[in-house]
Amino acid sequence: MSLLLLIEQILNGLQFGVMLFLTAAGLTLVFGVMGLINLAHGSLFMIGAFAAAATAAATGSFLLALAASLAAAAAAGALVEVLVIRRLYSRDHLDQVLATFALILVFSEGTRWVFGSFPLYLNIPPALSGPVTLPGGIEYPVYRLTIIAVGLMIALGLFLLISRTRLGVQIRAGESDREMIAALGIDINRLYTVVFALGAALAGLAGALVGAIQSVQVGMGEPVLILAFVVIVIGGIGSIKGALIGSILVGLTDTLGGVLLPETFKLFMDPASATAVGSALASMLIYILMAVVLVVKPMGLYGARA
Amino acid sequence: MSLLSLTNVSAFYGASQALFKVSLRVDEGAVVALMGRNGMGKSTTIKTIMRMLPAAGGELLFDGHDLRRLPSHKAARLGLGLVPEGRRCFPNLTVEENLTAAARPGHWDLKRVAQLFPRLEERRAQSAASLSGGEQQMLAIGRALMTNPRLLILDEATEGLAPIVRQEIWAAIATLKRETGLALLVVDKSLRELRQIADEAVILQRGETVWHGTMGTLPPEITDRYLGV
Amino acid sequence: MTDPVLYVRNITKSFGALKASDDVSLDLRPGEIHALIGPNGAGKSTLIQQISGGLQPDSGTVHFLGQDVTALGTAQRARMGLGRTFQISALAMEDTVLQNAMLGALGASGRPFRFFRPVLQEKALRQVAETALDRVGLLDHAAIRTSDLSHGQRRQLEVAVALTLSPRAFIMDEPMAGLGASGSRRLTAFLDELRHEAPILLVEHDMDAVFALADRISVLVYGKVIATGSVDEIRNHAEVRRAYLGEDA
Amino acid sequence: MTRETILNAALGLGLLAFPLWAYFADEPFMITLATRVAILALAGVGLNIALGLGGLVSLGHAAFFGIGGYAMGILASHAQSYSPLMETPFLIEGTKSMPVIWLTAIVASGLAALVIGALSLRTSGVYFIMITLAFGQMLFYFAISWPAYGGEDGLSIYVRNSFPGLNTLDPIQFFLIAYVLLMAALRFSARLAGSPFGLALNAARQTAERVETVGIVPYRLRLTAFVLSGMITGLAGALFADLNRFVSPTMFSWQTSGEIMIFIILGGTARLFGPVAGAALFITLEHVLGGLSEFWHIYLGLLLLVVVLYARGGIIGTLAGQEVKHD
Amino acid sequence: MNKKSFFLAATAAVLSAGMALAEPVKVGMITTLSGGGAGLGIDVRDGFMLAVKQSGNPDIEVVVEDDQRKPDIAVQLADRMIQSDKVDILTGIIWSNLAMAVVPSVTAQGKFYLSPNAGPSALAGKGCHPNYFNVAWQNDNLHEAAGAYANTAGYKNTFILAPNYPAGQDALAGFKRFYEGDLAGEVYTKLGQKDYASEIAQIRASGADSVFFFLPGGMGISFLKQYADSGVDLPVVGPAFSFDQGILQAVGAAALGVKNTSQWNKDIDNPANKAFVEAFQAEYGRLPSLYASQGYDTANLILSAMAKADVKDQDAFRAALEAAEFESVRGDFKFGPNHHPIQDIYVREVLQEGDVFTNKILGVALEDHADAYAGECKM
Repeated sequence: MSLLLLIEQILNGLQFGVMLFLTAAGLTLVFGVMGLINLAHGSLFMIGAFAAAATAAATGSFLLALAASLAAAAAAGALVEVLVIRRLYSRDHLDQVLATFALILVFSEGTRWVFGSFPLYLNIPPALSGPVTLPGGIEYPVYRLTIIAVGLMIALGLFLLISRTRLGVQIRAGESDREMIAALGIDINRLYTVVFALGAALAGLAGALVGAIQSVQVGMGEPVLILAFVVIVIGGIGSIKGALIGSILVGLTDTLGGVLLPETFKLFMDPASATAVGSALASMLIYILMAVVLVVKPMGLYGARA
Repeated sequence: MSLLSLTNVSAFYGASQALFKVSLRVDEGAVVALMGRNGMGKSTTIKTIMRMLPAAGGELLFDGHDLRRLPSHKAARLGLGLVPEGRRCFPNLTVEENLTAAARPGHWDLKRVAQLFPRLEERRAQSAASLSGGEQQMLAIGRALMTNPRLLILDEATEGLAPIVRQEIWAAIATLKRETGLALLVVDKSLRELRQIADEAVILQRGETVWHGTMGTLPPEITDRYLGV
Repeated sequence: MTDPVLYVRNITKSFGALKASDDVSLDLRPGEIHALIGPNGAGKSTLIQQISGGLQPDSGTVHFLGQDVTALGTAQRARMGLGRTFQISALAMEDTVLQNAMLGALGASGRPFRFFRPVLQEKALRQVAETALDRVGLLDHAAIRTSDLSHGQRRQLEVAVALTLSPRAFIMDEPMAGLGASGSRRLTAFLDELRHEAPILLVEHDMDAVFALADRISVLVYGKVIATGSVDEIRNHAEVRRAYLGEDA
Repeated sequence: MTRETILNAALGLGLLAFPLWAYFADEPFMITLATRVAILALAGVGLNIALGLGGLVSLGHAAFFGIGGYAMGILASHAQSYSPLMETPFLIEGTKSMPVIWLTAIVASGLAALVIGALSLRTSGVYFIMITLAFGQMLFYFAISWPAYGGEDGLSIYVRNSFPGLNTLDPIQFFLIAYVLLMAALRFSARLAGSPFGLALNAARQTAERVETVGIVPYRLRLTAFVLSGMITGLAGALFADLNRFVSPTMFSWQTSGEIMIFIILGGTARLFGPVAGAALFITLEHVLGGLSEFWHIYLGLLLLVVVLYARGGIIGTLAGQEVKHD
Repeated sequence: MNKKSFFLAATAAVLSAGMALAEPVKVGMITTLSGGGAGLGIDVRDGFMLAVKQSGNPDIEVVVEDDQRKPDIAVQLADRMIQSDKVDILTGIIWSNLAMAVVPSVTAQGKFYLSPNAGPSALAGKGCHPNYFNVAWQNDNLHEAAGAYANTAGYKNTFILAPNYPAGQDALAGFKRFYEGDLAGEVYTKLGQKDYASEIAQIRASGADSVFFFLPGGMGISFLKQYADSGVDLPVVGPAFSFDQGILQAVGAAALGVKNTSQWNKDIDNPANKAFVEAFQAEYGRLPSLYASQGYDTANLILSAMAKADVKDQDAFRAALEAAEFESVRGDFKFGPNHHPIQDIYVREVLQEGDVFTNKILGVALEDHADAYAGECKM
């Protein structure tokens, strides 16, 4: 394989990782701050994509579509937090798993009820479509570069929000000692709703961004959800930094594994079975990565607590 | 009217009763010492006041408001500032972040806290986890002051500190009393220091108020019986 | 003088910058109650953890029954005969009092991997458990769910579970904490007897109990043992008084 | 007798009476439905040993369910095509005999549980949930892309496997096999909870520190529980494959793990008959709601929410009171 | 149990002599109506029900149930329909893996199964059965046609990709069976994969002159969008699945100009098809899809057999099905010896008509094409 192709694949892995980060960031925030396992996080991703597709169809504006994805997912997140999630913080993980699993059913079929059973159309805006030639002669889609940039900007923004703003300070304080932050006069319930809505909005935005280059359809959230869980567990639950590094690790492993493993097997097998075995192994690779990370570091790479 | 008044307050940890009949009053601008040996209910009393633990019975009033009906953050916003036992600084936050996390506008701001504890100013960008015990204690006090409370509650603020650091903390508490007229509820074991600073004392024994009165009238036999080695 | 049952030599343990144990040496001799006192945060719990096996010291050794047990885990030390009670009751709250005591007996029997025979029908285990409950005065409560016990009764059950192990040494972490006056008195009397079965390393805040029971007292401040001696020696030790009352007296 | 004992008896008898009624009323499908309940409940009984008794929240039990299913599928497909499974170093033939298949399923899933458990139990809490999920997903993707046994298409076994002396093609006889195995597993599970091992495991869930200080290593207790749990779920997998005469990678999917867990929570975590009550309710809902609307998942979701939020302790907890049985 | 049964009113005018003899026929339709793949099942159902409605035949009753795309649910529903609803014929399954789970047990229980979509090779070859009929295609057919078309188009170095599962492996095998050029690359993707950046990079680097892919459902949408955006402008060929009516609107302009193979299109010029396309639009307010046409043909096949024989007389009914004397919307339609279609397979091109993306036929890729497995079928 040529060096250029390898670099392009690394870019692809990076882009995939950045996308994962957007979904995983909200999940790890909710997980870290509130100790909640939210299986319905993938549904918020789907809601973002559907809101964007519907808005783009109605207005033709991609920017409005992105805004709609943020708003719809944040609103859905806040609503669900107040109605359901709030009652689950004090419960054990089992109850949380069941309740948020139930929410997946409601969200998925509710979306199908509203939007029908056929995939929706959402495409890249003309300004961002097509490839651009990078130094070294790599042709790379502008939109994917944009995703990498937007994703890294959001990562930076999130990092600044968490590290520099008062809200971020309160979130981190609540993470380490929620009783104490309440005793200092902070309304922890409101803080939690805000955090949940923020996480939902990020997932919704990820859904819209991804929806433009993938299919917008019911059930699109679940595979992403599982990947996001893999990411935050590898990174260490509650750590934004861990989520970023975990995302990029998973993105690179998945992309490069899918390319390199079959190639490697071709060295000592016939091409057809090398492709089959290599791809089979590649599809298991990120789970193997996660298991290895956890066996070596039971709290993930940057995890502080279970 | 008292700023804070507890009348026959009882409280439970799960099924076991920790407070039986605790009564105490703190008037505007007064310094009250809450004393007793370990495990007698001092910290439990503080937790009950701060709504971190539900009160099972009795009356709990702050500035005329019934605290029993309020969640913790609303109680705090009435003007209760807590310096908890074990300090409980947010270890993952810097000194400045600890101070600003829950700050409310008023007399106390970063500048005034820095005047009170110059050492915090030197360490404002350091993480709280890296501070020494004494510095963490100063931070916990500064953090509570930043909420601009009407009553500051200090729970074991000198516990486990080196003598010289204790002196610093006591000096700061004395400054608070002298210069701001802030009401204080102080839990501590150090009788000598309390004698110098407190106006009144309340002594707890197994979850009950067994003695209260002005500090000057606290007789030695009481201190030996309830507090001494 | 006979050899100590348990001793630690030069134990050091740091958490970051904090030295929780600073070159601590301590021994427990046959038949004695050795009290360990000190202000909150002095490093008592950390020391206890290192003795019972929950924490590994950074340096120094722990010896039990003449053997270096520093590298052994909690379960191995327990099987050798180190009985321990916890500061905050660590009991199976959903289970009955008897089941908790049976757990100790089961551990002592060394055969927990049996899957069919109802454990409550095992006469030998049951007898060990009931004897221990009887000794702490809880036999009447054997069928009660542990979460329904009062705080004081839970403390008694803690001691009973330790008894089922027929230990060669006890480590008791604040057994009096939260007990009422009469409870304290009863437990004090009980421990006074118990020392003849196995020596007790007693961590306690209740000074009445400590002074009534201890043959020797060690005072821990900032992870260091600042004094070891008899009750009177400690009572009049200037540094100890300062640490406790903050008085110069 | 406690209320829970009465309720358990009613559930056990009801699960037997319903298909018998269906048999006389000539409603063979109702028998199939009851068989499904019995088998899925069996999978739940397996998971409940790890989850209820041991406090090990495994979101990867589909791994064992699937291994059981493939044990059946692989053995039966080789028997069907008269091609041996393996010729060197020694000959292994396929088989259509249920007892042999069950034994294989139990052993294979037990071994898998030993490996997965040994690695997963190094973690705890949420990390444990996720690492078990990861192992389940590994097997899922492996099964999908492993061409030898059908990949995603799965394996069809045209005729149900045989049990000496019975006609397994007769729905009621096959139901009885599943029912007897379920009752045996419940009996085993009840005995286990009262055994020395059960006492120690149960205590390790509540206070691991205490268990260690009486000289028992919690890790070994948990690993043993995880293996036993995997074995029973594996057996259920073999039966489930036989019920459908078909096995596919869906048996390995995380949704399968989730559903088995839902049976338990719905019925009441750590309740002996919880999985039975949960599986029965879930299958009934699926059957009844499925006919009402194309969007019946919404109703199912809302109903599950109500159960979690308002009926704590599941069905058995709600009907029999919060007290967990001790005997 | 019959909540979703459709009882159709009798209209005396259409009663033929044959029907008067026949007993009512009960059809069980198991198809995917919820979750991600629901669009396909809904189309099959709608096409099927349209034909039933048009026939006005009171003797056909249809029970429809949702399999949720889960094999075990499908098996359970099949058991229920046979055991409780006592259906005579089953149909409706979309996915090969569900068909593999259901069909053998249905035929083993002496019922007819008519596949309106899935056609796994195992059921066409060794696993064929007298009571199993496939009204759509054998899975390889459209891929074979794509291979044949690639030759016609003069492609010499094609890059091929499909998901790593049996239907994907069959697809690549089917393509290669007819394709005569070289392969620039052969890639198996993960099932359910949504990001194809890596594969597209490989395509770009491979020096291929064309691309063949089989990526059903959302995978195809994702691939096409990303491919169109990548700047790789090699010609693309694929089976109809990623370019059909239901999915095309979601792909949008990215699919324009793509050649795809299909046994049906809405512009096939015969009266039955014209009537079908018009009636479907009138009834449901959307253009019919490939799947709808297959559902429609399946129903008409059953209706044609009902007119000739009693379903309880299995041999007669089977012979009536084999004869396939109905007006297929694809024109000529007949069954081969293994009960799979022998039919023309066309090449279509995606184009835009007003706001709507759709296909038009370019020509025939394979004429009277049968599948490769018929020889293995012994019945």
